[in-house]
Amino acid sequence: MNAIIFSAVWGVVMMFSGAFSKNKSLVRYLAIIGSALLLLVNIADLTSQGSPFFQIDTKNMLVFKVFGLLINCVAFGSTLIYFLLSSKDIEEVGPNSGDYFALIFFVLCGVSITTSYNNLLMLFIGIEILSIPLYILTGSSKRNLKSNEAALKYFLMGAFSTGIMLLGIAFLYGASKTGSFFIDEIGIGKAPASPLFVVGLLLMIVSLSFKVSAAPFHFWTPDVYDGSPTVFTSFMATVVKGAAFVAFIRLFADSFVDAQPQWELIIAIIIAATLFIGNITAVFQQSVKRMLAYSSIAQVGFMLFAILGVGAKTNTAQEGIVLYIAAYSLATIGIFAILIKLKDHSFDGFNGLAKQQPLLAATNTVFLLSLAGIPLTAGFFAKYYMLSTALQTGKFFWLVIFAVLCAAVSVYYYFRVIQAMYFKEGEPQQIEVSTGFKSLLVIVAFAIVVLGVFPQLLINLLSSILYF
Amino acid sequence: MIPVLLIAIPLLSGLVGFFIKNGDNAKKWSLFISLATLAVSVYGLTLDKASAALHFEAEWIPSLGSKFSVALDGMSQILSLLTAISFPIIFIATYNKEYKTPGKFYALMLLSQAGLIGVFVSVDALLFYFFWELALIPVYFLSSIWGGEKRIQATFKFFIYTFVGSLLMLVGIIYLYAHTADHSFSLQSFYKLKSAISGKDQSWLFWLFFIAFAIKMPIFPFHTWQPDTYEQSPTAVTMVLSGVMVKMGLFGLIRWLAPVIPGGTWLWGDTASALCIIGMIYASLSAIQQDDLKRLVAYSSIAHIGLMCLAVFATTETGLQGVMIQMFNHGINIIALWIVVELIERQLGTRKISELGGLAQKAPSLAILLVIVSLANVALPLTNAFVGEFLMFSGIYTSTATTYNVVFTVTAGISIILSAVYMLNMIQKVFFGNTNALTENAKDIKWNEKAILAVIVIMIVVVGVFPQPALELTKTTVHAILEKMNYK
Amino acid sequence: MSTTQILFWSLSILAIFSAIMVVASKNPVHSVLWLIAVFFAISGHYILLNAQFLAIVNLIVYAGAIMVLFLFVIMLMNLNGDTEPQKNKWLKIAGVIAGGALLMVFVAALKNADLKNQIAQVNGGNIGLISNLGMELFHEYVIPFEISSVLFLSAMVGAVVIGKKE
Amino acid sequence: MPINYYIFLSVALFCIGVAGVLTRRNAIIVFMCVELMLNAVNLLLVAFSKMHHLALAAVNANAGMNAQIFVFFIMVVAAAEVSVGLAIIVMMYRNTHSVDVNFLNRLKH
Amino acid sequence: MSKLVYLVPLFPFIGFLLNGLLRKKLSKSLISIIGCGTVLASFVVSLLIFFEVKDPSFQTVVINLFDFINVGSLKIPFSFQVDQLSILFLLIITGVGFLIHLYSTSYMHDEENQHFARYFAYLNLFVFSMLILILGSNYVIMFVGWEGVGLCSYLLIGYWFKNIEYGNAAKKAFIMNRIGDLGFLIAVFWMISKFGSVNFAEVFSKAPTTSVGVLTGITLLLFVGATGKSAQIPLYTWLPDAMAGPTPVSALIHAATMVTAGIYMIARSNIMYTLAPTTQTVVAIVGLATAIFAASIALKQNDIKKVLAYSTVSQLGYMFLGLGVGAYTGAVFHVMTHAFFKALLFLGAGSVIHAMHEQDIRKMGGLKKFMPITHITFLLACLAIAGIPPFSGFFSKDEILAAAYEKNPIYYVVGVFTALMTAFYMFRLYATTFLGKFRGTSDQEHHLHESPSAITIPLVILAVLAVTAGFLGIPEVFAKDSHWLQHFLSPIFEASTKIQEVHPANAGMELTLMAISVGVAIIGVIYAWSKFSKDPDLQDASGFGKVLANKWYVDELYDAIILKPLNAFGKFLNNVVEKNVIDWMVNGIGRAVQYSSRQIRLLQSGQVGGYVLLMVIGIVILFLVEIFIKK
Repeated sequence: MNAIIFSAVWGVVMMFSGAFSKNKSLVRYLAIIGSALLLLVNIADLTSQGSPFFQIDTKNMLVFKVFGLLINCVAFGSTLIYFLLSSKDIEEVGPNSGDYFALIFFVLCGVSITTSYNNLLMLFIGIEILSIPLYILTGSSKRNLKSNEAALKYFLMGAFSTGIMLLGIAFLYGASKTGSFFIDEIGIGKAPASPLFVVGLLLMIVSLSFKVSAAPFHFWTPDVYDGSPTVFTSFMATVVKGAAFVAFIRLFADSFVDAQPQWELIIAIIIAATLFIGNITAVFQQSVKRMLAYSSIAQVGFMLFAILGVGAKTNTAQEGIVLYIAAYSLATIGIFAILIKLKDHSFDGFNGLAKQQPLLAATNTVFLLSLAGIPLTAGFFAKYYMLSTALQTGKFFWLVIFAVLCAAVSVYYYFRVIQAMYFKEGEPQQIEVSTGFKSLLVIVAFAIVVLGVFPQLLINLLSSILYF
Repeated sequence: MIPVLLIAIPLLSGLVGFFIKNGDNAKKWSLFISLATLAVSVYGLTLDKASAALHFEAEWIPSLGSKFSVALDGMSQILSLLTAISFPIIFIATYNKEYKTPGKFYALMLLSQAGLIGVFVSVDALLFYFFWELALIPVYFLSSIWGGEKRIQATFKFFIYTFVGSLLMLVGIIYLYAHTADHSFSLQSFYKLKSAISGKDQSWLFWLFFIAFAIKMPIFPFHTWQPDTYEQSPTAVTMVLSGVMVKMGLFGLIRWLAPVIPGGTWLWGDTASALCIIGMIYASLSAIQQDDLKRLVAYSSIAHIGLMCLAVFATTETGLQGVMIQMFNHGINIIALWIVVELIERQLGTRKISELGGLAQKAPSLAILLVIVSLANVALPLTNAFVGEFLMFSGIYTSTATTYNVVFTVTAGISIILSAVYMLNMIQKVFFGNTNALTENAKDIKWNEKAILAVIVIMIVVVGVFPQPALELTKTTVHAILEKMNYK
Repeated sequence: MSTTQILFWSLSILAIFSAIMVVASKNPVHSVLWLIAVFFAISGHYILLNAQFLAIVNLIVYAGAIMVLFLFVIMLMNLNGDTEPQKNKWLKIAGVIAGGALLMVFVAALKNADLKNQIAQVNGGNIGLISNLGMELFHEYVIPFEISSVLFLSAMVGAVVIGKKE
Repeated sequence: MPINYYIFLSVALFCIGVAGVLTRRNAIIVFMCVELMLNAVNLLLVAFSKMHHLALAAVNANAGMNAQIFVFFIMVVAAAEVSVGLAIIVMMYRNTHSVDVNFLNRLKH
Repeated sequence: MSKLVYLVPLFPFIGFLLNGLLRKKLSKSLISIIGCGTVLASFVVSLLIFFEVKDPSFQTVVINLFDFINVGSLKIPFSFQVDQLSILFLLIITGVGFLIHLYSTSYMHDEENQHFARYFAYLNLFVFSMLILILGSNYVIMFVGWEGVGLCSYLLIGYWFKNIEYGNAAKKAFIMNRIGDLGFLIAVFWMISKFGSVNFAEVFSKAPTTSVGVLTGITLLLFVGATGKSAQIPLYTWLPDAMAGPTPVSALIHAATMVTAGIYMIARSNIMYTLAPTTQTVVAIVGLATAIFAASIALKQNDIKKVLAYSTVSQLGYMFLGLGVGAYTGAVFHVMTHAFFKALLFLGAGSVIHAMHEQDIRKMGGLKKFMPITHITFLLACLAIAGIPPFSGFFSKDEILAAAYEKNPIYYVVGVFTALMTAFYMFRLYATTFLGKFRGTSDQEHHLHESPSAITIPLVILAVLAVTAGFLGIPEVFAKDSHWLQHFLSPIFEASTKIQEVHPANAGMELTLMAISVGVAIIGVIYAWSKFSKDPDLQDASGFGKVLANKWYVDELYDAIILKPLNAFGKFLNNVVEKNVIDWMVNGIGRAVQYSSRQIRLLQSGQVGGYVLLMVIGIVILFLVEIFIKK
């Protein structure tokens, strides 16, 4: 609860700071402080175990379990790093930097709701709070037609998917025995599923797939990621996606786990389609930004394995998804931070970067390797967990093989960037980066490597908290 | 502690190496480090097999049941010795070559050495997988940065190829892990699995692993990355690739596939063997056609590796012993061949056989050393390769694991003849005959090159005449593996 | 056929017809008007279901506020004529077919539902009355109610960010 | 009324909305069709609410009320969405003098 | 003394190392001393051992040097075996080898210093390998020497490496040998799997209890090895080409020693052959066929060394005939006599070549007066090979022919016909070279002279041996128990003779046969003498002669049916299969990914309507899956 309240309040603070202070860096520092505080209060929530600062009877609408709070930590931590790396670039999007920060904090509020909802109503509101500021952020570069286009597309399709989600919720409600929206009551247990339930389930899958951009409901992603100001793409592709994913997995783990036979094939098909489309389409992209959009789709394909694994006795699915989101977010934020600094967002823009900015190139390489799931990076363990989860179900072996083949394809496009940086000669670009920026990148890269070599550090943390 | 040192010395000093700007210092540093590693490795040989210093285990990822667990048994010792010997040889042989950003070059070389040794000593599947990739990535960068004209495509093909393989292997490893009784990645737990896995599962598990290893070795038809990569990589890297790295595939086959999934191995042994044999003949015939020295050696390597793989599937003691010793021999011999190729290319700027000729007049020492190395390559008696090939063939012939043992021996034997054809062709066209405009001004090799080749030649002959110590070294390993392979 | 049934059917037909007209009208203004008709029909259904509060809110919020906003925007943009360029005919047909297919699969999925004895109570029950709903809303649903404020805040900020002249 | 009727009515309205989204190019109309979909859902929810109320009233006098509250929230959210949506549409109109959803077509492939 | 047998190969090996490593530092005389001295030392040691072995009470001695390969139950020691057979070969090799070394010091004197050293190093290495082959007490050590001599043969044929043709000849020799070696190796593997051992003692003791089928297989495979090394059909073509090497090399390797390795090996394994009659028949027929075939080719050759080469092939065929009919002693006997007279012939030819710098006999003639010693020794050798009594060839050849008659009279008839041809072509060679008028250039005539003593001394010694060696095996017909060699070798062939008693023909029959063969040989000699001594036919051969002159076009045949198709197949693999199939498929996956990438991204049409449409279709499909496919 701390996080929800704090983020909403801080959003208002940012709103006013933007309105009253002409000093842009003040706003920026406020935002950074805010995100740091947000992380702190969330950790306080996490460690205090049920005795948050604010004693509010949520009427069971929100339940703060460690899993959700952990994801919050990941999200807020990512946001902090994101602010540290890219907050200057946020300012440059438009004149209303305070508002942008405010919107981001509102999004974070939505994030904390989607990670702890216990009622479909809260899921709905959480997702909306998550989405509506994003429509704005997508369109925040007002003179930029691409940004306009992205915002419009995002908005229309988002609204459409909201409709689908609501229909799904309605059917689930209709199917529930007690007429309830609480997620522990809408499940049908092991009972045979009624058609109403099945329809509701499918519609929920569709709409949540849309939110996490799983194929074939991913179409908005490339365009929106591409059209948005790059700095917001970074945020959307990481924090928001992670939150949406958590909403997805929580719903399935808490409500539908017993009905797994009803949906596992559907999820498997979605995974296959997502992996296929995400990876294959990324191959031909000329713009790194757009490639990353497709790659984020591909990554979702892997994350979805966690959903398949919710039925397994062990908690690898949850453990894995935290690790995955952390690894993925760190790497993606890092890459975007570097990408923003480049004028040219095509692959050629990276040519010869290793000569000019060896440090940027090296850290970028670590990020890319992590995304590709190469061992010694956190990304490897992320993927490892997902594969492991899927294999533990004992089914869908074909899907696992397919996934690793797709992972091999992913190497193709990630390594194109590495090739450009290291093996090709390029025009020297004027890239100005501060030492702070560099050192932060190094820290992030180092964290990825450390997690890749000693995942136990994080796993210990996870397991000590998750299985209290 | 020895295995840890073997990994840690090159790993840490490799990381240090990134910061050495001066090329000469980098060279000296890496040469020193590689010699230190060699010393440790040799020291390990002198220890008793049961010695505690040869084993090390530490917690790594307890929640996954994975430990940092490394050990040196006979096979690991012989292969880590090969790795430890190869690197100083490579560094000395290419000492006169200048690289751009040498610090990084040598640092990456040392990293790949660490990865290779790690592969050979780890007895934990996850750790094994880690080192498997750690060995690959530096090599990818080495080849792509310092390689030939078409390096980017060629090495990328190589990378993707091997990456696909290793991912498939990863799936297999996870699957096995999920079925272990104690949820552990340790080799011992894997060994206990065989009855827990149904025949059907063993069947496809076999292919998951085998494809990974087959790509690395490489086995027909997964070999097409190899000639291109060898051709495009800087020769020092090619030496690593062909001398040591291909052994990773064989090693994996012997340690992680055959004894762990004996049912699958038994079921598909004949099919895999057939692939090996096709590959041997195929590669030998292709080698005859090559005009580029590097490609010729590359194809010859495919043929030789095919034989080793074939011998593994024979499941006989002689065969497996042959493979053990031959892994070492092949590494030494092929590195020597590469050194010769490198010397020729550096001096004359070409690797085209058709452009060379008459070098024996200008570089008699080189010619003599090359002839000896080539003879080892065609497994002439009293060279090291003869021992290996003799044992392997004998093992294949006496194999009871297959009913086609005679057919296998005879068809594989044809490659012995063909190997003589292409090696002699090469010797003749490059060294004999009259000089031409290009080779007119060739000079004989420098003392360090001569010395290093001489060292190799001495190793070739010594192992060829006194193979018994090496065979003793791997004896217990071979017994243990055979016992697990013949599970019935 | 009881009065309820007659009402139900006529309201349903009105709703569907108006809905089709929303989609089919060339003139955006007509679409808006037809949509308002749909809302009225739906409000009628609400009343039939004795959900009086929602019926009124539907009319006030939707038909009253939101639709006026739409109309306002349309007028502002001067789109009241038939300004929509001809969309690709095939795409249109595909759209209709896809919509129909969606309906078909819904029906297919639901047709086996054993809902014979599941009756929606009409003309009775007082859960839809404002007093009861109010109690519930500010009792059980106070959290979402409060949190909706964040939604509105962000929508407001958003509208400002988007709408503000630079 | 049997709940089936309401289900099919709502689904039909929903699908008409979907068809509208698919066939129209005017962004505002598209958006209106989305609103139509939402209303179909609202109707369904209310119907279900009354269904559950009838079935469970004996146990819980307030059974089914939650769905009506839900509908209320949907309206609230829809209102917020409309404000943002229309703002975006207006912004686009200001830049391109068009509300055709296909007019802006730079982001593709 | 026999314990010191390891010294025998050790000396030449030391010589090899010294000459090889110090080739730039040593003077020619020092090189000669090292080269010859080491072989002489070996000869002396062999001789000492011989006197020990000669003792009737001598038992076979096996000296274990060290464990070569010891894997599981397979134990292969590096060990030497001293017995009658091996010591006989030791003497021949070191003895003839020493003479040829001596000869070489003069013959090769014009070479550059380091190449001179290289030559002697190779020659010493050859002697070393040959000694290993002979001494090895198991098939693997034998194989070590077996391949070693092949290697030396390769090195020496290609000694003048600037000449590509020579290089090709060397390569051909090595590869042909390798083909045979594969057969040998497989036989060894078969032995390992059947007997669990490759030691002679164990193999031979287990052989009688083994099925005939297995023995037939093993012996046939061993024989394949022998056809490669001893130049029998179908692997004989390398030997004539091997004449590219220096002539002393031809004498040593390609006439006297290495090519007889096959004979040695079969003689060594006699028990297995005796137990496998099918193989024996095959050996006999192949030997006979080779004998007559090679002889027919020799009729029309004009290169002095080529004639001798084909004659060698033909004589080797004789030896195999002997082995095939169970006359092991005869075969070994012929090896010995052949070593003497064929080495002599080659050295004589070398002497001629040394003087003439020419190898075509059509450009020689009348050398008798210029080179008397060469002439006389050459004539003696010709008489010996032609089988004129009492020269050595007569005895050994006759022993084989007699045994062949016992086995099958047809063998005898063909053998005698071959003898006729042998006599004819040898005297054609002799007459064309030494008789008549000199046909060379005046410049050549001017320089003609008898060779120096380093060349003539070996000639004379060998001539003495060629003339007298036959008396080591005087047939029973002439004197009871006079066949010393048979007596000496009897322990080796004891087991075989027990099984396959060679029935001595009755004395009258045997004398008749001898008379026939001698008569035929004399006819051949006289006919050749009369035809070529005055006015030899110098025209290029035509008609059938042309076929013979072109060696029955066998090389061309091999080229057409083996080499060309193999090469074409290799090209096909390399250019078509590799590029257009495998690589195409691998790259095809990449291309398919790229292609589908290009196609699939078109789904991303950029139009919201399209996206929603696809989403709806997706929903519909998922529903259909859920409704119809699941369950």
